[in-house]
Amino acid sequence: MAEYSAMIDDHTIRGTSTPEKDKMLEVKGLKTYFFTSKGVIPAVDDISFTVSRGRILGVVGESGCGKSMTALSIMGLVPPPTGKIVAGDIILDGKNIASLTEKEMCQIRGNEISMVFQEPMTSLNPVYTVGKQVMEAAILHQHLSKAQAKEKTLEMFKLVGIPEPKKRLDSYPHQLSGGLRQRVMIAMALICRPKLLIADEPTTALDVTVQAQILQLMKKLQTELDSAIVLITHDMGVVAEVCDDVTIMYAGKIVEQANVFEIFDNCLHPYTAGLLKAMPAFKENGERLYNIPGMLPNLLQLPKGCRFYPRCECASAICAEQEPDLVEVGQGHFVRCLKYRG
Amino acid sequence: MGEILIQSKNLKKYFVDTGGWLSKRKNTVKAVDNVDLEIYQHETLALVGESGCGKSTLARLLINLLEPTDGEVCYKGENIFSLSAEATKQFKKQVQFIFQDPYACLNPRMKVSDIIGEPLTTHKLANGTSKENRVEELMNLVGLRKEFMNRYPHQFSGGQRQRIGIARALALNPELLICDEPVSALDVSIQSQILNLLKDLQGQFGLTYFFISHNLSVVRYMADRVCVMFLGKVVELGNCKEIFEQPLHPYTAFLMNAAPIPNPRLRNRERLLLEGEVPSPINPPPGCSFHARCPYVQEICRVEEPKLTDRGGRKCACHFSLT
Amino acid sequence: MIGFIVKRIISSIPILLGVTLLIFILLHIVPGDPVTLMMNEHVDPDTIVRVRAQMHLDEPIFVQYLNFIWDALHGDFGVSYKLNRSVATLLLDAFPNTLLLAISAMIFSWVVGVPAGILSVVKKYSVIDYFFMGSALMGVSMPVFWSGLLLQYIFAFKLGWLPVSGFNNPLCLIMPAVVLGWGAAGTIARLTRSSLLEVMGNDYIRTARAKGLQTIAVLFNHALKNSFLPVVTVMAIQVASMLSGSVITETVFSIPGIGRIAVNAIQTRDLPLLQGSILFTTILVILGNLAADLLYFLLDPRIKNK
Amino acid sequence: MESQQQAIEQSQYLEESFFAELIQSFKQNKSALVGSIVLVLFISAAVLAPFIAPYDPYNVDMSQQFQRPSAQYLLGTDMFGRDILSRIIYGSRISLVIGLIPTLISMVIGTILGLVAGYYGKKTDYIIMRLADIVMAFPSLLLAMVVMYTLGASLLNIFIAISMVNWAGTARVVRSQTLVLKEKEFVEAAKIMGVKNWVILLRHLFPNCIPSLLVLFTLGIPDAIMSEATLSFLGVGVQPPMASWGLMVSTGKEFLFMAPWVAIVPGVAILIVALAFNFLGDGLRDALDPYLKQ
Repeated sequence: MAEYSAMIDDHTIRGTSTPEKDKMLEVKGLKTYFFTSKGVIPAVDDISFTVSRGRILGVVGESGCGKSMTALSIMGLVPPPTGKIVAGDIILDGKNIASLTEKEMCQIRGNEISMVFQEPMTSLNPVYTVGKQVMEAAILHQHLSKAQAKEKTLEMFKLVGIPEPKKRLDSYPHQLSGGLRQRVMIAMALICRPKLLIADEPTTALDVTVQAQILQLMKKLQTELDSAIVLITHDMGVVAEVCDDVTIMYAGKIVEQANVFEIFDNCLHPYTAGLLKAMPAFKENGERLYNIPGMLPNLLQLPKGCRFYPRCECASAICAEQEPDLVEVGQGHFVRCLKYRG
Repeated sequence: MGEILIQSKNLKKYFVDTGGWLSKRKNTVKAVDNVDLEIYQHETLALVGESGCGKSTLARLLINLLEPTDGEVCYKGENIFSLSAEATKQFKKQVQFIFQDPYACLNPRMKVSDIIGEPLTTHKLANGTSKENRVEELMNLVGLRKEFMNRYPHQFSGGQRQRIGIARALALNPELLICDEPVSALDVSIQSQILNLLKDLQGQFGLTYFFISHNLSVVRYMADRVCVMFLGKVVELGNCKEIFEQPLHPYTAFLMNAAPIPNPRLRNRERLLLEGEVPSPINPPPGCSFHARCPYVQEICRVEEPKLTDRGGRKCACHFSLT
Repeated sequence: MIGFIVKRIISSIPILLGVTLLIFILLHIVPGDPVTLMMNEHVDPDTIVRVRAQMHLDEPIFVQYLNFIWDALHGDFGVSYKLNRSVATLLLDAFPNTLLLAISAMIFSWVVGVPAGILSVVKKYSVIDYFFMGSALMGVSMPVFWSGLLLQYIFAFKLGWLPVSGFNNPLCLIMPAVVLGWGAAGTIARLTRSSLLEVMGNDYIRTARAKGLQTIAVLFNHALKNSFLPVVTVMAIQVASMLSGSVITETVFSIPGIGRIAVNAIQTRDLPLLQGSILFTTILVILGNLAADLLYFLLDPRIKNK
Repeated sequence: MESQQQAIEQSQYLEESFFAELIQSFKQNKSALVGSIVLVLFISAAVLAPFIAPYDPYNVDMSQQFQRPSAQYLLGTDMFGRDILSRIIYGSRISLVIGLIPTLISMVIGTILGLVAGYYGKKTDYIIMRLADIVMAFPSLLLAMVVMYTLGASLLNIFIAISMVNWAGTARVVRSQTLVLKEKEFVEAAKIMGVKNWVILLRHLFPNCIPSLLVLFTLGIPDAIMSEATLSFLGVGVQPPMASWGLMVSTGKEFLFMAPWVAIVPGVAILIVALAFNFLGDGLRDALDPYLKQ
C-alpha cells in the first residue's frame, strides 16, 4: 500500500515575498455590507490579501465568516439590493475592477476571473446540455464561431479528465454524476484561460474519493495554466493538500494570514489554533477534542473590541475594549490579536 | 467485548422501480444486500462509505423504520420485525436515532420543551411537572440552558439544535443510539463540541453507538470498530485502528488514501487515487461489486462474488488480500 | 415519447368517466320529471309514458348511464327537449364561435401577460412593475360580467367605437376577448413574474452571471425557459377556465356559443342539451390538461430523459 | 467567561415569534395594510348594516326610481327606487357569509383529504387525487350551475355548490406539502419514538401546513364571493329581492345605458373587496414566505 512519505518536496515551499509583476490579484480594504431591515450586517469587513501568479490562496473560515461573500465581491456579484461593496479596491493584474460598471464587469467575469461553485448539482442549468453551457463563455468572450467553441469545449473536457468527452457534450446535467458536473464547472471556468480562478468549496458536496480527484485536478491545472487560484474552504485538510498561502477569516475579518507551513507549524491567533486543535485527525481515539467554547457571533450584534474575545481562552480585559489591528509578526505572517501588537 | 446488542442477519433491502405499467424498464437498487453485522454492548461501531452505498438505509432498517426485503434484525436475540405490539413499543424505547440535518430534524412549529418531551408523552412516562423536570434535566445534560425551554427551533444555531436532537434521543434512556452523520452539517468548532458531548454521554450512560459518517478522521476518533460498505455490501469489518493502519480490502485502502491529511508536508506523498466515479447502485454488475474500479482485478472477481470471511479477527470480502 | 402520450391519454379515461358519472347523477336526481317539464301541461298521461319509454327514462339510472355513454361514444348526445334538434349538431354549430372567442382571449392574455410579467422583473420595484402588477390584480379581482358591462357602456354607448354585442363582424370580437382574457392575462403576468424571480434565485443563474452574461442575457437565455414550465401548465388550465368563463362573456355579449347554450339549457331545464354541453366542455378541458403535460414534457429534459 | 458566553447566546437568534414577525412585515407592506383596512370596513358594514344603512334596502318607492347619485341618495336608486348604498351595505352580509363559510368548508374538506392522501399514499392517495382531478376537470362554474339547477337556488345550495368545487385545489396543495413534510427527519423522529400516525398528522404535519392554508384561505374568499356574484348574475344564485351584489349588477344591466350606476356601482363593491382580499393574501404570502418554503 502507499506509504505516506514524509519528505518535504523542495519546490513546494516557495518564497513568501512576491515580486510586484507576479501579483495577480490584490484586494485592499474590501468592505461588503448588507443593509437589511434588522440592521447593517458587515459580512466582509476590511479584507486585504494578495494572490500571485501560479499560487493557490486558501480562504478558510466557518459558515457566515464572509468567505463566500469575499468571493462574490471580487466577482462583482454581491446580491442586490441589500448587499453592497462599501469600500475597497480589487486590483486584478494592475487594473482596479472595483470601480467598473456592470457592463465592463461582464467582460471580466468568466473571461479574466471565473468561479467554481460549491453545489455542482444545482449550479448547472437543467434545461441545456453541458456542452452548450460551457461553449457559451467562449462564444461570449472570445467571439468564436459555434464550431470553434465546440472544438475548444471538447479540448477543455479532455483537459479536465471527462471520459468520453464527445458524448458528454450533449448530456444534460442530470445525466452526470456530481464529480463529472464539477469537472464540467471547472472546464467552464477555465475555457477562457482566466487570470484568476475562484473556487468556492469546490469539493464539499463530493465524496471523499471524488474530492481527492478534483483536488488533484486543480493542482495539475494550476501548474499548467499559470493562473492564480483562490480556494475557499472550511476544511483544513483540503488547505494542507493544495494551498500555498492561507487566510483565516472570522466574523467578517481576517484574523491570520501566512503561508501554509507557517499556519500549520506556527499559528499565532487563538482562533486558528483552536480550529486546528478541534480537528479529530490530530487526536487519538479516547483523547478529548479541543473545544472552542460558545458559537459564532451574530453579525448584527458584534461584541465591542475583538470579535473573538467572548470565545477566546487567552482573552484579557483589554480585548473587550480595543479592537486589534492586523499586524505583521514575521515575514508575510499577519495576525489580528492584541497579544502580538508589538 | 460485551454481549451482542443488535445483529442483522442476511439483511436485504431492494428498491424496485418498475417505471409504472406500460414500461419495460425494471430497475432494482440493492441498497442493502445481504448484510451481516453485529453491534456489541457499549461499543461504538462506525459505518463508512460513500454516498449511495446504503448507509442510511441500513440505519433505518436497524430501527424498524423500513421493512426489509429479506433477512432479520435481532435486538437482544429477538427479531424486531416480528415483535408483538407491546414488545415493539419497548424496542422503540431502547433504540434512538440522531439525525444529520439539525434543521430538518426538529419540528419548526413545536417548542423545545415539547420536542424533548414528546418521547415521554408518547410512552406516557411523564407529564406536567414531572415532564418539565425531566426536560430540564435533559437540557442540562446536553449543555442547553433551561431558560430556552419555551423557544422554537429557529431561534437556535445548528450546534444547539443538534444538542436538542440528542436530548430528545436520550429522553427514554435508550441503550443504542444510531447516529446518522451527526456532525457533518456542523462547523468545525461546533463539530468538536458535539463529538465530545457524545463521548461524555457514552461514558456516563454506557451507551452503544452505531455511528455513520463519511468523515474518516471523525470515524477514527470515535469508533472502536469500523464497518466499510460499498454498493450495499459490507466489504470490510474490524477493529478501527487495524483497519486504518492496515486495510485489507482495496476499496478500504483507496478510501483511506483519498482523505486529505491536515499536514502540508505530506502533500506530495505518493497516493493511489481511484479512477472514475462512485458507480450507480442500479443493476450492479455480477461478481465483486468493486471489480470495475479495482486495479488488482482478476478473472475470478468478474464472475464470483466474494464472501465476507474471517481474516485474523477481521472480516473482509475480497478474493485476495492486500497483505 | 409515444408511450408517454398513450399513457397520459389512457389515464384521462377514468377522469372522463368520473366526470360523466357525476354530471349524470347530479342531473338525474332533479326533483320533477323532465318529460312533464318538456311537455305541455295538457298532454294526456299515455303520451307521457310513451315519451318516457322512447327516451329510456323508465329504465334504472345505471342502465340510463350506460346507454348515455354508449350513445355518446357514437357521437349521439340525444335530442334537445326544447329545440327538438340533435344536441350534437347544436353543439357543433356553436363550437366554432366559442373556440374563436377563447382563442382570441388566449392570444390577448399571452400577448399582454407574458411581456408584462417579464418587464416587471426587468424593472423590478419600479413604477412599471407596480403598474403591471396592479393591473394584473385588478384583472383577477374584476367579475367578468361586470367588466363586460363597463366596456359596453364606455366603448359602445359613450364612445360608439365598438358594437355593443352580436357576432357578425370582427370588431364584435374585441370587447369579449379583452374581457375574457384580462383575468387570464393578470394571472399569467403574476405567475411569469414570480416564477422568473424564483428561477433568478437559483444557483445556475449565478453561474451564468459568473460567466459574464449581462442581466438581460441571463434572463432570456437562462431563466426564461425554466420559468416557463409552471406558466405553460397554467396557460393550458386556463383554456378550461376560459371555456367556462365564456359562459358569462357569451351571455353579456350575446354570442351564440357553447356557454350560452349551457345557460339556456339550465334556464329552460333542457336536460340532454345541458348534459351534452357540459360533457363537451369537460372533454376540451381534459384535452387542455393533456396538452399542458405534453408541453411540460417537451420543455423539461429532466422528464424526457428519465 | 461563562457570563460572556451567556451574553452572546442570549442576544443571538432571538428572533420574534411567528405573529410578531408577521405584523412587522405587514407594517412594511402598504398594500396589505390598505387591504386589511378595507376589509375591516367591509366587515363592520356587514355586521352593523341595520345601523348604518341610510334607507330600508327593500323599500320600493317608484316615485324615486332611477335617481342619480346625489346628496340624498349617495349612490343613486334603482328601478324600484331602492337606495343602492343601503342595498350594497346589506349585500355585504351575503358576500361576507358566502366568502367565509363555503371557503372554510372546502378548506376543511380539502385539508383533511390532502393530509390523508399525502401521508398514507398508495391507493388512498390514488382515489382521493382522481376525485380531485375529476372536480378540477369540470369547468367549475358549470358544475356550480348544475348543482344550483338540481338543488334549486338558495343560500345553502350556494354553500354546497362552492364547497364542492373548491376543495380540490386545497387538497392538492396540502397533499404536495404533506409529501414534502413527511420525508422530513422530524417526522421520521416521531415514527422512531413510536408516535401514532394520527398524532403525527395532527401534531407534526398539520401545523406546518397552516401558513399556506392561511394564504389559500385569504385568496379563496374573493373567489367564492366572485362565484356567488356570477351565479346570482346568471339567475341561479341568490333570488330577488335579496340584495346580492351579483344580482344587483344583473338586474341593473337592463338599464345600463339609461342609468349606468345601477349596474356599475355594485360591481365596484365586488372589485374593491376582492382586491382587498388579494392584497392581503399577497401580503401574507410574502410575509410567510420563509414558512412556506421550509
